[in-house]
Amino acid sequence: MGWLLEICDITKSFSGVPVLNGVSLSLQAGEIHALVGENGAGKSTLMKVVAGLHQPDAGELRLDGNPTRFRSPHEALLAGVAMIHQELLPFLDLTVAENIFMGIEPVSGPGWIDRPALHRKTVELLDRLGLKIPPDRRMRELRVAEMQTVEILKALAHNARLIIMDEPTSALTDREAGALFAILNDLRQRGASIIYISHKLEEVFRLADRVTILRDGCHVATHPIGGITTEALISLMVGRPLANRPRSAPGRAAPPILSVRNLALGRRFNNVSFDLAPGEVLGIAGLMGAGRSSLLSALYGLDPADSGQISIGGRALKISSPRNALDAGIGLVTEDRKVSGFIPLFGPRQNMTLAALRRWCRFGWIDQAAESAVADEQIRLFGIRASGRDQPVLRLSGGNQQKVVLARSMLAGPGVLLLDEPTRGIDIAAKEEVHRIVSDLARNGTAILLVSSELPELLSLSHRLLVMCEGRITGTLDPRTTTQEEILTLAMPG
Amino acid sequence: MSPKPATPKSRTVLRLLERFGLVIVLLIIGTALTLLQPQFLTSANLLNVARQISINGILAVGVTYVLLTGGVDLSLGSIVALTGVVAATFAHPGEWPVLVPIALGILSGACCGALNGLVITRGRIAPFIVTLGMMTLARGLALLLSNGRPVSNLGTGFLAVGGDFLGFPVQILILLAIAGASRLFLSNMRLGRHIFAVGGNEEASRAAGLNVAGIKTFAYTMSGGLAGLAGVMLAARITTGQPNAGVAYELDAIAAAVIGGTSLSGGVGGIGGTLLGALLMGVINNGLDLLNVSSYYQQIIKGIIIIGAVWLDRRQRN
Amino acid sequence: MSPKPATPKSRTVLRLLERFGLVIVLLIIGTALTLLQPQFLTSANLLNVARQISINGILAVGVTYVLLTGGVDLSLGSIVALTGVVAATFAHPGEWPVLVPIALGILSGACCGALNGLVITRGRIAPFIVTLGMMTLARGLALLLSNGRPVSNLGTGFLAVGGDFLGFPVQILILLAIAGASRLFLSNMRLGRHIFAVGGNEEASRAAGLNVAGIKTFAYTMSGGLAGLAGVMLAARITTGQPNAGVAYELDAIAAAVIGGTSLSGGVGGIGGTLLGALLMGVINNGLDLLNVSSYYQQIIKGIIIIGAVWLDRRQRN
Amino acid sequence: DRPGTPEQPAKPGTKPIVIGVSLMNLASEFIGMINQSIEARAKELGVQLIVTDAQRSPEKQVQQVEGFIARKVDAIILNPCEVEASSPAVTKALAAGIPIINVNSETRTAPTAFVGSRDEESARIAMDYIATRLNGHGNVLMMQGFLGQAAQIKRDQGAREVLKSRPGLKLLADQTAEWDRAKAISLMENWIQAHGTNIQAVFAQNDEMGMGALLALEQAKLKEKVIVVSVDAISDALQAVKAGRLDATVFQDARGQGSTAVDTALSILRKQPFSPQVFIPFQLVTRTNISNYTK
Ligand SMILES: Nc1ncnc2c1ncn2[C@@H]1O[C@H](COP(=O)(O)OP(=O)(O)OP(=O)(O)O)[C@@H](O)[C@H]1O
Ligand SMILES: Nc1ncnc2c1ncn2[C@@H]1O[C@H](COP(=O)(O)OP(=O)(O)OP(=O)(O)O)[C@@H](O)[C@H]1O
Ligand SMILES: [Mg+2]
Ligand SMILES: [Mg+2]
Repeated sequence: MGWLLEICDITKSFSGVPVLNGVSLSLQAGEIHALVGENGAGKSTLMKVVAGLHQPDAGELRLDGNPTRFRSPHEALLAGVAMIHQELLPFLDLTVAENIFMGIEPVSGPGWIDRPALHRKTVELLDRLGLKIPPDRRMRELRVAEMQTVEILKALAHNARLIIMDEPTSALTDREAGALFAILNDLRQRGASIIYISHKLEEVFRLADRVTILRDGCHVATHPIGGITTEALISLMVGRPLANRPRSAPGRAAPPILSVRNLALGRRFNNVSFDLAPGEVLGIAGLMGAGRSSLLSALYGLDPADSGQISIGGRALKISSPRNALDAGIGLVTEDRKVSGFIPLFGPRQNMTLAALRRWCRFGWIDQAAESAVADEQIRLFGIRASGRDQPVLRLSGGNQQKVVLARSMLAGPGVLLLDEPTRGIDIAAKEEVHRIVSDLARNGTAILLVSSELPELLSLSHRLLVMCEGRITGTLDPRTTTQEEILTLAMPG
Repeated sequence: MSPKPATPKSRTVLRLLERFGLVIVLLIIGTALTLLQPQFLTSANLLNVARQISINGILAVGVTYVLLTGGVDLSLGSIVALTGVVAATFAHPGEWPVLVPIALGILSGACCGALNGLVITRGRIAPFIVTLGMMTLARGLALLLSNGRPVSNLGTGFLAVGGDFLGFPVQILILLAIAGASRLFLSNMRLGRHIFAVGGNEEASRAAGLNVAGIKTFAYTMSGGLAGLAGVMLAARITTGQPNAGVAYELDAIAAAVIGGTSLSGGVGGIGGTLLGALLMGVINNGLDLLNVSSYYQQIIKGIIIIGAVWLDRRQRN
Repeated sequence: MSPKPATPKSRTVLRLLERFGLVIVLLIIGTALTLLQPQFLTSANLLNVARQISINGILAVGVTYVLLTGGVDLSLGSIVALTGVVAATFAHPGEWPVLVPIALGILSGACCGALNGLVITRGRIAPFIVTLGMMTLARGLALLLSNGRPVSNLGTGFLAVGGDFLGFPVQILILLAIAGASRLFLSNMRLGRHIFAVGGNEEASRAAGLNVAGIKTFAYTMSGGLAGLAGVMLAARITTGQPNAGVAYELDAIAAAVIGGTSLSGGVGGIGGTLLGALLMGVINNGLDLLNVSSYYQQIIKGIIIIGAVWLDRRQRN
Repeated sequence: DRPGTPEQPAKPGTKPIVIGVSLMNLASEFIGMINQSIEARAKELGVQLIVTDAQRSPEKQVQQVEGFIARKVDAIILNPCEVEASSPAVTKALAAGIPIINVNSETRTAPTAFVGSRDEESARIAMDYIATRLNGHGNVLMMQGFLGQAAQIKRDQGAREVLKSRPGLKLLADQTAEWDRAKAISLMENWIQAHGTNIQAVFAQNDEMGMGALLALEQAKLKEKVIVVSVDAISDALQAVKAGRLDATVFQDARGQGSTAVDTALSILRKQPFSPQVFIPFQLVTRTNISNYTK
């Protein structure tokens, strides 16, 4: 049987730095093909070449055996190739329906948008994923996870033969991800092909027919999913087997450093109370929209709470801006790195030192040498793949961007660290690295509040686990003894 | 935003306020003016205000297209002068049918706009620079074509554009027609929505397969074409094609759009707000003249009122 | 971009070109001018050019601060007029020590700028509107303070600002000092770094604990203060405080910055480029005068050259 | 229904006369002087004024006159921005039956009365002075006002008439400095580079530019060799003539124009005889007669 898509010997470099070295890959019709590799391996770049966003320096694409070259995403879409990008690309001030059908709006008469049809088709699509987002809500009012589902619907709306999904579930909880997988299976049944990029290996094993591994811009191997184990996959990605991380030690009994009482903000969360001790990792589980992100940004002063008390080390504080929080020793890694995480044109160096720049200054004058030394050390510590400490973070791969943001929060040296989906989009080796860093920080006395949609991560890192549902804390669990079922029962509304 | 949920009714009122904050501001200013000088609320004066805002209104509608894509157009004032001269050259009595100068005026404006758009998109040069260049260039052309002198002696058919029709100034009718059509276009046509998309997120537009360069060029062409129309209207109103007309008109036009809620970074705004913005500026000008405020103080007060109005509006929307 | 990696040496040259594309453009234009009119390359003429760009240069450096934060300042020209009038009022011979008018001029400019910044950040109003309001307001104040008349009869100490020092025009020395200090400040001081951060991503800057409102206000204050300095320099150069001076100077200043690579959307650019931009504009003006190009054509050519220069520059950087 | 205010000498019970004034540009010193004399004369005569500033925009000027018509003023004094473009203002006022007096400059449509001077004449006087000083032979530079404005066009016209009749005078270059002193300095600096010692005289179409040319020439130490003449007789220029720096300026009687305009308006309203065209002549001001113009 013929190939739907053949990627032959693609080479691509950015300003002289090679990113892809003769990568080849073939795809059958009706197959889900997983693409895995470390952060910066070149997965997104390869897929952008396929989708017409980048032009390859050398090599060719064959669609149905015919050499093709997409000069723009438009041409790719016309040929039935759609891509969901790793970085969300929402039109924030347009409605959900307009976002989904951008460029392919149903029209009646010349160019006149058929609003009823648009609404109907959007509802149909939303129903397929079991979502209840109003089609005429503006994207700006959605949360990151909802935006990500809208991105997925965009690709579905194009009825594409080949859908490329670049980490579509990085912000989704298991429930939404489950609904997505059902759709993907359905699409496969109907003969569509899917290239699926993910750092969540269990998804890969659950979903894919075959898997291709990229490392340093080179094709390493392609295997049928039945012919490879998780460990083998990891060592192909990383180039070495991963050491097993010891389970974190339980938190010490110490007076709480952070105490929260009856905190409330509008309809986002209310009556939230908990204590956090130095050296403790407190996990928060919940479904999409449970109010976890809102809680963290309130604690950090980005979106201050309406009522309730926050005290640090026994002293009540009013936190109305991130500056207050930082001065009180609270740090935050935000959920949406592109919007509120980094300065796109700053390099890793300038981004990492931004929150605590004072430390490398004398009389307001930056000690560039000291700053660079710190930056290089962090780049090494986090294994950030960048052409230098001043390469604009915008041009780093998604996972490396996340590491930069993490490094910045750590450099501010907070006593309380709030982490909102800290391992979103980072590869398995780096994830292990982040987990190690979190444990180390806790061991050294930092109090950590961890929000994550990955239950295994929460279960293995936390000393205590809160569950939130519809803005309220519905339970406190011991991660060593609890089960996923117990957590889900508390997290489900009703 | 209060934590306690508002009753449905008061929420409707709040939403109206939010959408039409500027209407409230206008009503406040209007009431104050009427109390201070009853002359303000006469039909003759209100018609005056309408007449006075029509040219700025047309320019503001045009520049709204460009602002929505995230661009800017500084060449409007010079295009007004150039197209006025072009139109006037063909509007001498008995030479050409009246539609010829009107069409040529609009067309030459659209050409300038299209050129702006092409250079911006092909050359990847900041709209500020390109339209600033066009500002100088079009002014030079206007002077060259007219040899630096006003082009006068225009036919009555052409001058009718500046006159009345059934007791209504023609200019207002033109403004209303253009604004109405633009509103429908921007909110209901595909191309209209794509303009918002490009301004909202250019990268995403490209990824969604939109022809970003084409859409931008279209917006600049509209802006230039409407400036051409404004040039024709101005020439008819001042009965001459004046090569030095329209200086700094672009600032007023952009101000009207921005006061009306259109964002300079693109993707947000619309024609309704732009019209309200133009109206607000017209009312302030008219009111200060009516109140006989001396020229120097007028400028000071005008600056403060405009900032204050926008502040009130944004506060209301919160 | 060629796929084969360049040799280290040619890469260095390429990088220089990339960073200094405008230098090449300047060299091309300079060579062309020298061939057409050898007078261009005399030290007397080059000093002229330097003198002529100094005021625009100072304004452009000031507005670069604001542009880097992602804002814009339209009030510069009016602030130049206002501060010129203020300084001139205190610069009559024998009344005050010469530092008084200079300090008052700079201070009043800084106040206008600070007011801009406060209203923009506290009121959350678009910089375009606020500085447009300040443009009208400051102009009105300038006219009011001077009663619409130039303030003349200035002391020789004050006029020395417009003169020479050891054969070098004082204005150029001021420009170089200001530009040098600003360059160091922006690239080496914490606050300078923060200005880039705020313009690069305001939300992320807030999340990193920066005092965004304070940083922006600082930028507007710098811009206003430097406009005040420019006002003082202009008053000294034209030997009078003119309430109607400086019209549209802001456009030239912004143009210089943008030609020099500073982005209107913030976070990108710098003083070096801004100076080159101002120099390019000065050279074009000077060259066209030297070549005796007639007024109408000057405008047309100027528009084309500016667009062309930016296009060449951007192409070289690719 | 306007209550008469006590200080007005008008007979009790009668409405005071209201005159609408639309000025071309109050930011200009010269127009400011006209305005002051209008206001002073109106106060003497107990006339109410509504003063508006068109800020150089003929469109605004038409709007202001429309406003006056809507407010039913008794008479209008118009200081037109443009010959042609401000004409609709005159037409509209006449159509509404309101007398309109043009002050300082003309419009194509004839108003009820005109008080002012002919701009061409000022340039002619200035150029004639240059010709005389140079004995009819030499190189002249001309600084133009804002291109396309009535005053620029007419002063250009007047200057060129003289140049045509004096073939010995050669126009080396002409260029706009937009009425602006700073622009004039830069332009003169560039001209000095281009033409050097070939320059014998500079005619600037207003005093601001004349002062600019003067400053640049003085800085280049060339003033001794070049004659500079300009128009308007603003106070800076008069001072410069007095000090022997500026060779000559051309005086236009702002005060005479303003007060005569008010007088004419009252004559019309009182149905007294008036002259429909009052020309107030320009006068050349040099060092010899400067004492007549400075107090
Ligand atoms: N536009 C660009 N300019 C310069 N370098 C780039 C650009 N885009 C990507 N790169 C570089 O190419 C390399 C591969 O990036 P890519 O985004 O393809 O990685 P990835 O495999 O998708 O990683 P991740 O899992 O983190 O998303 C990275 O080192 C990145 O810095
Ligand atoms: N800016 C906002 N204005 C009003 N309501 C909001 C806003 N942001 C979030 N909400 C609402 O608050 C609730 C909690 O949202 P939040 O983003 O905190 O959830 P979450 O648990 O972090 O979800 P996720 O796992 O997707 O991050 C949701 O019902 C959401 O609709
Ligand atoms: Mg990627
Ligand atoms: Mg969240």
